[in-house]
Amino acid sequence: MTTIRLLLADDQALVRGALAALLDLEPDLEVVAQVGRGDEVVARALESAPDVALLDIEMPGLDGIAATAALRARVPRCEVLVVTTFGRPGYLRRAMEAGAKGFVVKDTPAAQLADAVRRVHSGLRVVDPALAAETLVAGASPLTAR
Amino acid sequence: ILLASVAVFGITKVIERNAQLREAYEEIARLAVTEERARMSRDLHDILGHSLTVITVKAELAGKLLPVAPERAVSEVADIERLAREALADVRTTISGQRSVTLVTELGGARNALAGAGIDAEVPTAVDEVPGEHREVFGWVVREGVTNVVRHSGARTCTILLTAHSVEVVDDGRGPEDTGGGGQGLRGLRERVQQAGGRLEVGRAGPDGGFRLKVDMLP
Amino acid sequence: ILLASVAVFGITKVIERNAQLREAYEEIARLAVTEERARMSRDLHDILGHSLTVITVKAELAGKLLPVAPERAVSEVADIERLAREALADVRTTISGQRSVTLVTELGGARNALAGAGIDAEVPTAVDEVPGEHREVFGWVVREGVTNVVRHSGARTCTILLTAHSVEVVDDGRGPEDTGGGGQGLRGLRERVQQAGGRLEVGRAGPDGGFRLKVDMLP
Ligand SMILES: Nc1ncnc2c1ncn2[C@@H]1O[C@H](COP(=O)(O)OP(=O)(O)OP(=O)(O)O)[C@@H](O)[C@H]1O
Ligand SMILES: Nc1ncnc2c1ncn2[C@@H]1O[C@H](COP(=O)(O)OP(=O)(O)OP(=O)(O)O)[C@@H](O)[C@H]1O
Ligand SMILES: [Mg+2]
Ligand SMILES: [Mg+2]
Ligand SMILES: [Mg+2]
Repeated sequence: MTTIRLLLADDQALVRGALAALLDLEPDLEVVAQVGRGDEVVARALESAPDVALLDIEMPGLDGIAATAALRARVPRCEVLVVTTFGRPGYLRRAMEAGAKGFVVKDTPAAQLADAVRRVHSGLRVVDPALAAETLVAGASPLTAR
Repeated sequence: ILLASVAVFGITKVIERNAQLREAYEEIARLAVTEERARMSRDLHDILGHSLTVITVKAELAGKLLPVAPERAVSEVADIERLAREALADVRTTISGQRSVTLVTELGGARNALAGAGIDAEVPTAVDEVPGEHREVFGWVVREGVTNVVRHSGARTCTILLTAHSVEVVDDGRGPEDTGGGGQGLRGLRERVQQAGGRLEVGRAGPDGGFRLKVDMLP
Repeated sequence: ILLASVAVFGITKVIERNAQLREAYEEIARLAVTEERARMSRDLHDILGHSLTVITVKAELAGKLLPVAPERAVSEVADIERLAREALADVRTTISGQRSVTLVTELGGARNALAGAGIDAEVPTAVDEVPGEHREVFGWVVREGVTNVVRHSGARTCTILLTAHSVEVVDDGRGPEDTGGGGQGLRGLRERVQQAGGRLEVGRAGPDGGFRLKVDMLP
C-alpha cells in the first residue's frame, strides 16, 4: 500500500491539528506539512512533496482559492481538496476553476474525509452536495455577503 | 379662487407629507438599529461556525483516541469544554445586546472600517487560539488600533496579527510623530492592558515608517 | 400673483417630498429584510445557546468519567460530536438562506405566531433530543400545526411537545369538526410525514374538546 502524503493549510490551528491527527490515524495517509497561511502553501509544498493538499478558503496572506491556483501552477502533481466551514456564494465555482478536485466541509466525518482524499488523489472529483447547493445560491443572503 | 384653493391644497399636502416623512425617518432609525444587530449576528455566525467545527472535529478525534491513547483524549475533551464555554460566552454577549467588546465582533468591525476607508486589510478570521480571558482586552486593542489607522496613518495596507498571547495592528503609513503628542485613546488602552496583565508598545513598523501597536500578555 | 407663487411653491414641495418619501420607503423595505434576518438569527441563537450549554456539560462529564468509566465517556463524546454537527447544520441552513424548514427556526416562528395571536404558548427551547434526520419533518409539523391553531382553534393555550420520536401540537380550543372537511394543509403534511417514515394523527385533545395533532416516527 502506497502512502498518500498530505499538506494541510488552515488558519484555525485547533481544527488543523485535530484534522491532522484524525487523518494520520488512517494507515494509508500521512500528514507531511501544516501551514496556517495561504501564502506559505507553495513553499511548503515544494519542500515536502505532498500528493494532496487540503486547503481552507478563508486564510490570511492568500485565500485558499488563490492558493489553489498557485499550487496547481507550481506543483501540478499535487491535487487540491478544498475544505471549508461555509459555502459562501461563488466559492465552489471559483475553487474548481482554480483547479481544485474536491470541495467538502471541514466537519466531514473522518472516514468520509479520508475517502475524499483518496478519490481526489486518484484524479476523481468530490463535491459535497449540500455545500454545493449553499455556494450556488448567488448572493441570496447578506449573512453570507462579505 | 381657483388659485387660492390650489395653494391651500398644496400647503395641506406639504404638511401631510412632512408628517409621513418624519414617521418614515423614525422607522429608518429603528431599523438601522436592527441592521447593526444583524451585522453582529453575522459575526456571531462566523464564530459559531468555527467553534462548532473545532468541537466536532475534536470530539471525533477524542472518540478515536479514547481506546488507544486515553491521556490524549483527556486533553481533547478539556479543549472541547473550554471552546464550548467560550463560544457560549460570545453568544450570550451578543444576544444580550449590551455589546461589551468581543474580539470576534471587533475583527468584523475592523474589516468593515478598513474596507470603508479604502485600506487593504489582512484581518484574521479565526480566534480560537486566543484564550477566553484575553479576548475582551484584545478586542479593545483592535478597536483603538484600527480607529487610529483610519484617522492618523494615511496607510495603504493594515495587518492585524493574533497569537495566543499577543495582538498587533500594523500599517504602512506615515508612522509615529516625534512629538509623541496624542489623545486619550492609547493612554486609556495602556491602562486597560496593564490591568489585564499585559504590556503595550507602540513604535515604527519598519525602516520605511509605518505604525505598529503591539500588546503582549505576560505569562 | 402672490397666491400663484404660493401654489407653485406648494406643488414643487409636493413633488420633492414625494421623491423623498419614495426613497424613504425603499430604505425601509431594504431594512425590513435585514430585520427578518435578525429575527432568524435570534431564533438560532436561542437554540445554539442551548446546544452549546449541553456540549459544555457533556464535555465536563466526559472529562470526569474518562479515568473511572471510559466506556461511558465514549458515549458522551459521541453525543458531543452529534450535537455539534447538527448545530453546525442548523447554522449553515439559516445562513444560506435556502432554509427550507428547520425545526429550530420553526419553533421560533411558532413562538412569535402564537404570541402574536394572543395564545399562551408552551414551546420547547431545546431540540437536541431529536435526531437530525427527523428535524425537517418535525419543523413542517410545527409550522402547519401552529398555523391551524392560529386560524381555526379559538384556543387560549397551545403546547408543543417534542420527544426523540414524536412531536405534538395540542390546543384547548373548539376541537375538530365532525364533518372532517379541511384543506390542503393536513393532507400535504400527512404525505410528507409518510414519506419520512412516520404516522400522522389528528383528533380531540381531551374530554372538553381541543385539537391534537400528533406525529410519530416509526422505529
Ligand atoms: N496608526 C497610526 N499612524 C500614525 N500615527 C498614529 C497612529 N496611531 C496613533 N498615532 C499618533 O499617536 C497619537 C496618539 O493616539 P491616541 O489614540 O492616543 O489619540 P488620538 O487618536 O489622537 O485621540 P483619541 O484616541 O483620544 O480619540 C495620535 O494623535 C497620532 O498622532
Ligand atoms: N387546531 C385546530 N382547531 C380546530 N380545527 C382545526 C384545527 N386544525 C385543523 N382544524 C380543522 O381541520 C381542517 C383541516 O385543516 P387543514 O390544515 O388541512 O386545512 P386548512 O387549514 O383549512 O387549509 P390549508 O390547506 O390552507 O391549511 C381545518 O379546516 C379545520 O376545520
Ligand atoms: Mg480559515
Ligand atoms: Mg485614538
Ligand atoms: Mg392548514
